[in-house]
Amino acid sequence: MSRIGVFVCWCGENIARTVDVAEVASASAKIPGVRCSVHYKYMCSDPGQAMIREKIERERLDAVVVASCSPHMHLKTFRKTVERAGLNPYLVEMANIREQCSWVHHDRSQATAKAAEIIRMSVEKVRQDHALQPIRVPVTRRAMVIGGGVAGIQAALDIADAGYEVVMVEREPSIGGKMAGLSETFPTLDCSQCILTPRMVEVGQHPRIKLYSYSEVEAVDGFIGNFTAKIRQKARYVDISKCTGCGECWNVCPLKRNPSEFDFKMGMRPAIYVPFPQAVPARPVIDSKTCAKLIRNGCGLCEKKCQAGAINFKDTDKVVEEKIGAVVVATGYQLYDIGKQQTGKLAGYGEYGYGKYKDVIDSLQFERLVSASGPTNGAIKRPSDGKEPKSVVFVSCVGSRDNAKGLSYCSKICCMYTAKHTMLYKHKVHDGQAHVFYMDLRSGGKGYEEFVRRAIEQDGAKYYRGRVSKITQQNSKLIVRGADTLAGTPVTIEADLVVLAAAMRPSPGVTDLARMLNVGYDEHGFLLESHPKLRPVETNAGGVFICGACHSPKDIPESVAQASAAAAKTQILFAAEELTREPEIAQINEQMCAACFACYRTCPYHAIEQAEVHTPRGVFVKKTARVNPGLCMGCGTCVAVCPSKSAELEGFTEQEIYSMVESLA
Amino acid sequence: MVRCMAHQIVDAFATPTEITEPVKSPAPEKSSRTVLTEILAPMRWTDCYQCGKCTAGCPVAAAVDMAPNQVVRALQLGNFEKAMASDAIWACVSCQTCSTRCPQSVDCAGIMDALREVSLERGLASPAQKTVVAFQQAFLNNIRRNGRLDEIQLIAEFKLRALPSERSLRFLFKDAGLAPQLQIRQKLHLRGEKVKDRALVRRIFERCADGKNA
Amino acid sequence: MRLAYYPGCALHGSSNDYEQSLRACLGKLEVEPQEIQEWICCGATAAHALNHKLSIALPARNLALAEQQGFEDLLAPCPMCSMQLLKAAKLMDEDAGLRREISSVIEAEASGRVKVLNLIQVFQRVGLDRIKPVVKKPLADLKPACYYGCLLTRPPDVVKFDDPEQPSSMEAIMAVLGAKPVDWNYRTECCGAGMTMAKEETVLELSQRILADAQQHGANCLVTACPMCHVNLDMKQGDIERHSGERFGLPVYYLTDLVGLALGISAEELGIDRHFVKKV
Amino acid sequence: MSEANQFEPKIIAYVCNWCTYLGADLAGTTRLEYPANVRIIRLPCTGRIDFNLLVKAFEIGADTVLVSGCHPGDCHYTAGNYHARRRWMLFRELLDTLGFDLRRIYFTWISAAEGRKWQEEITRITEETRKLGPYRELYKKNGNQNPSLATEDESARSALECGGLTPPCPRQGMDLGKEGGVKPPHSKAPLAQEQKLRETCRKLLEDGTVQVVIGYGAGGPVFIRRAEDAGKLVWNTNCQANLATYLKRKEIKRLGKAAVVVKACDERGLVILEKESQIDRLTLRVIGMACDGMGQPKCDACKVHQPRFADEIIGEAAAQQPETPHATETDALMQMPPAERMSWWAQEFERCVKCYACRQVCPLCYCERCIADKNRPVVIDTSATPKGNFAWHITRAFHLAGRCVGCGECTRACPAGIPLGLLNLTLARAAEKHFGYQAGMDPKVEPLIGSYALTDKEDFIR
Repeated sequence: MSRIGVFVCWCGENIARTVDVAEVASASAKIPGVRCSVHYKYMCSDPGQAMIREKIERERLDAVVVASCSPHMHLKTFRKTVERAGLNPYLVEMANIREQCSWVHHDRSQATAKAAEIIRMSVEKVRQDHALQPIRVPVTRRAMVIGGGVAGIQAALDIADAGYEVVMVEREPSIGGKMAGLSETFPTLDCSQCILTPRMVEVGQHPRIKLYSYSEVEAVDGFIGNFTAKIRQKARYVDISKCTGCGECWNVCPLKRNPSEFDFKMGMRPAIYVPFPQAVPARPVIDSKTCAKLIRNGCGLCEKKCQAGAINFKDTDKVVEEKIGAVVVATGYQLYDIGKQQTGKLAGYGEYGYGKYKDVIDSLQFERLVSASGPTNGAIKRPSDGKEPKSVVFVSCVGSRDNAKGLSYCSKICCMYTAKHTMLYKHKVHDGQAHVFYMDLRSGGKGYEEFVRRAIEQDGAKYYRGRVSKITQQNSKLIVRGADTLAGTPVTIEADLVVLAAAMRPSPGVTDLARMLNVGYDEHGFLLESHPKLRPVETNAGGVFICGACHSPKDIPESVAQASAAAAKTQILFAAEELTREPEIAQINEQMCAACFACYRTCPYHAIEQAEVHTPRGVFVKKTARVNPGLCMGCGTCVAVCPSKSAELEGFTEQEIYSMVESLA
Repeated sequence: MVRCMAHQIVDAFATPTEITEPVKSPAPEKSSRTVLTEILAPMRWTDCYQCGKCTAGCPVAAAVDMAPNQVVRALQLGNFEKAMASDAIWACVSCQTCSTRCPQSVDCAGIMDALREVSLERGLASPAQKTVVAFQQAFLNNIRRNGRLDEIQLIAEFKLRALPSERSLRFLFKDAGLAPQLQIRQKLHLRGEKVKDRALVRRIFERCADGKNA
Repeated sequence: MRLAYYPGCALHGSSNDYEQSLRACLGKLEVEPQEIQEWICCGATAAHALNHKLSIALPARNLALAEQQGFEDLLAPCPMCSMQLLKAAKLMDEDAGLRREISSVIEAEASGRVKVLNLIQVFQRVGLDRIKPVVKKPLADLKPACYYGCLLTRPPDVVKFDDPEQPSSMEAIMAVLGAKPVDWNYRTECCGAGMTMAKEETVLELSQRILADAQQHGANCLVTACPMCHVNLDMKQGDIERHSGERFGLPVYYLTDLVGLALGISAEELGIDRHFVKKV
Repeated sequence: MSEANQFEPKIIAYVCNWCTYLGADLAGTTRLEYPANVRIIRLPCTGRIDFNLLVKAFEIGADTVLVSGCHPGDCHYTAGNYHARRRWMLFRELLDTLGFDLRRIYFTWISAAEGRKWQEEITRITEETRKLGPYRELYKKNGNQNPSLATEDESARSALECGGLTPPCPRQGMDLGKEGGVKPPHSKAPLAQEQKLRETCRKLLEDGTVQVVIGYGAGGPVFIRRAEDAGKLVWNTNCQANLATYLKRKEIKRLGKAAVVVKACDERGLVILEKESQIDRLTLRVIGMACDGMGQPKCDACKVHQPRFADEIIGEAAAQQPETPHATETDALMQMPPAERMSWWAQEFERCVKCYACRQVCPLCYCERCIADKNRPVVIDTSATPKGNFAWHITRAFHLAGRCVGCGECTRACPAGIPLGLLNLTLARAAEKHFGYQAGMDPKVEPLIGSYALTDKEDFIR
């Protein structure tokens, strides 16, 4: 660059007061290669910009330095300016002589000298600048939503309604997730299924949503805008294209007494079943572990009974491929398994006798117990003898906030649903008494605190501040030994039923999925957002978004809000035919690369791949690192670790930086 | 992590009266607070978030002046003397239930031990608890003398130590009724066992008493 | 099996019936517990209540003795003793400085080589599968409530034995003997332990709860592996009944009694006749 | 700018674009005044900073250098600052050993919200630099003339002498054979070892498993291509060279499938090379020779004697861990005051003629084009001046950080007898001290550079 223009801005008084702009301008004029050097009151003003454009054209400038404010302030502005004058926008440098000079120094001579040096640095840098073209990456405008719970459903519908295709993958035979099993929802007590099932049907019928139920994501490769996903459709033994969902098969199935997954073992289901009446798709699946035909080639009644001939005992897993441009992860949660030893220090709670005493159940089981569509049709009967419990103890923080054998975090929603449980119970068993053991009442949220107060004031739930130490059984009663730390005494309550508010944990297998997608996760397995405040649904893997309880314990409103946010982000990505990205990213000089792959290991965005160089005829020449422009964010860590500096970062090349340093000699 | 304790205890062993009338320790160079905080450090008492699971599980909590969580709370609030003067620490049966179930891994039972030790050293032991104190001390004394426990001696010494606080003849002969019963079952040994090298046992006690190692 | 034997004061005192039963029973299984010479008291509750350092030194001394006398395994039938021994071993393993200090206190070194076993672990060592065939008199009519007490499973990080909340090792042995252990709640509750003398009423209350729960769950006897528990539940049962006005009459056996009986040893040999509560 | 009678230091600040640069902007918008001595060089991220830039800064006469970025956890690119932090922990040890004045290098975290912190830091740094005075000692030779030299440093010097750190005679160590006479390495039954070695290689060549065996011959490395030549292989105390280095040579690669004879120490190098995808263990045959050391000074710091990953392991080494005089040498070196340490190195480097034998012989120096030969920009002054020499040896050593397996070939190969190994050793010790990392010991652990831990300490922040 031999025809550089320097434009020194007064910024009114802001710069001119402490920096002698005229002197600085004339000093800069003397730098070799500087064609013209002028100063003006407001460079960012229209006349200022016009002046720059005019100089570029008249002096045929090939690079520009604007000495004014911080690049974070006006770099974009001036890039546009020069672009309009036909100069490549990346041939502009800004010398920050305001924030980092005139505003922080009073001594005029020192400030002036410093300004001159800052400008010289910028001149030396701009001399080395390359003309860059913005990077364009094609986008497959098609999203994959993993998980068909309320979050997944919301995200899928939002994206589909915006006009883009969606592939939804659900592990269970039906979508709906945990919410489909809930009774009523806080703080409004509206029936969970009444609000969810219509949305589920929408998904099932949506022209732009392709639903893979009873399927799991097996592999994902590619990068933002260009993923390929392998999806395993587990053998269902029912051809859903033929099946009409008439129900003959599950009525005729003789093996009716299998614990129902959907009812959390509170109810029974046949070997061929739909998890629940409103399932989507409303098509049955055969449980290969219990079906007599599949185990020992017996029975087969359903096959005989099915007019549609949809039963296919020879069915096998199928793996299909889908091309997508973005991924929304909404894999939700599971409950801490109170009964038994789990991974790491999760030791389970032997003292609570969960799994030992039939009438000690967890919160989701209680949801099924009070749900109108549940195994008892909403009548509260305790599992052991079907009697109506007159005294129920609810224990919160089981597994939550427990560093010894549980999880350090607060599961956030237990306080609320426990309050809800006490209400629902009181509404059904008027002469019953609900007792709650809690540590703190965490009821932040619209109408939440009022809701909890209602449980206490109107529905008379008894709250004790303290944990429970031991649950034992005597005759048909459960003896709950807890503490009332406010009274400073132990409390013993004879209960007919105990409900444990178990901690929320990320769904099983989510960490494997995270590794597939290059998404980070914390020590508990919750997925990591790329910025806790500003990028809450993005992840560090471009084009992968997260929502719902896979990110952290959440209630329904939050999950839904987050799902819509993730959908919005997806739409932004899809809004353009191809996505344009700043060209200031890394490149590898493949001839020089020694393929040690230090960069590959270092890159926080997995933007560097291990590639091979071939001759035009396809003969293998060498291995090399290669930057995926779709993923590189331009941090330059690869450059720092590259011993031979075969990696370069446009906009901050070795040459540019060394020139700047040397200009200070 | 080893704790050593001040001389008073051993002196106490020597003459019963001294402990039954709490020892006023001559202005300690270290405040009981600093000593305690050192001793208590490994018990993680500062981590306690007052969930009360200790109290909930404690077999004796119902019957005492301060529930375990309140004892820990007192420490957290810097009210060490209150904790040390409580009956609770002496009612504790050391069943370890609290420590076993604590979600914050606070060693509640360990705290009780520490409080007992220091409260005695500081002469803060609750007068109501002299009987327990007396028994524990009689027990140690007995071992110190014989290396092993001599039950008859123990009972005798205990009764003598505790009598001033119990102030009843009934107490003195309460368990006497058992004697013939035990006799029939050859469970009563009028001469308890002794180890040969009793000098060593005494040396061990000395060293543990003042912390200085020979 | 060569095995160091640390009786502890109780088994040489009012609980000598436990030792009698233990020797008879283990003898039958070719386990020869050899008493450690010059063993001293472990300090029990008193020591750890009053003097932490002493509560390490006393057990450490015994570990050192066992080591000097060339044992690898050490049986401490009294849970209090075994817990104290294990605790001392653990603390010294974690802190070399402490080991040095204690060594100079007890004028011997416990390197931590000796493995401490409680009674149940010895039976597991022998192997239930090897006990099963030699059972001569199955205890078919026995419905014992297996009582572990506090210290057999607690503190878990010290004793590292069975499940501190829902233990089952004793039930397993009972099953082998043909007895029908009942499922009950107070397996690991405390009986009041060392408070027998000092705070009698505490003991009476705690023990009463245990007996009551056992009875409610249909037990016709209790079985324990702890001398203190035995004292509180057997010797004191009369007082407890007087104190609470309930009638229990539940015989309380040592674990070795029942194993012994099943192996065909007479009640007299086992010293069962020396218990307070007789079989009804 | 230092026309004022008071010394005006030149301070160069490498700052990240997202935190510290914005922090400096904030200082401006809130008009927080600070000395005008700092020159800010904006980089996207501290992760981008190649520490050669620090050396460069000093070369162009900076008196103090500041590196500042986002606080841990705040990095705009999630991990750049963690990577920088880990690299810096190693690099500073290297500079320290070379006698750079670490008081003149500041490393800190300043967020976009910490305008005031920026002001305070710059003020403080300027003040402290004023006190220190200009940094002109750089690379000055024969430090005894250095005024900063006190008498107690003499003791350090003498300590150094006993440490055997007097500038060693050229080509020292190369010809141990003559000194001690060729002896078989004192592992059990060396001759049997040699026999076994020959047979093994003969077989490999006969059945065509490999086309060439890289081994030791009587007169140095040999490349056996015919089975009948297997007899030319020898095994004795002259087998010092690390033959792994030949694997990187194009001409050797051309010979086809190779088998290489390695000692346990050389084998560590193979572990690294495999991690860095430089060798393919499926095609390469590795013949591991147990050895109890080839003699001084090469083997005195060696900890491994028994090969662990080789396809064939021949012989068995006695399991004894020799003392490490190197350590004492470095310690002696570190007793000197920095300025003198630097002079000592300057003296050493003075003999360097930039023959790059160190580079040539190192099994882990395999770049297609060495940074030293790159001319846009010139990162390393190619001249054999103190400046150029320091630049080169710093770069060479640091490129081996967390990789060097201490085979000591560099020292052995240096015709000027410069104890280059010391620099690598410093970094190796730093790696072990800070990260418990030993290069090439465990194939399972992540390479040191390119990974990071949230727990990496940052006590270097002042």
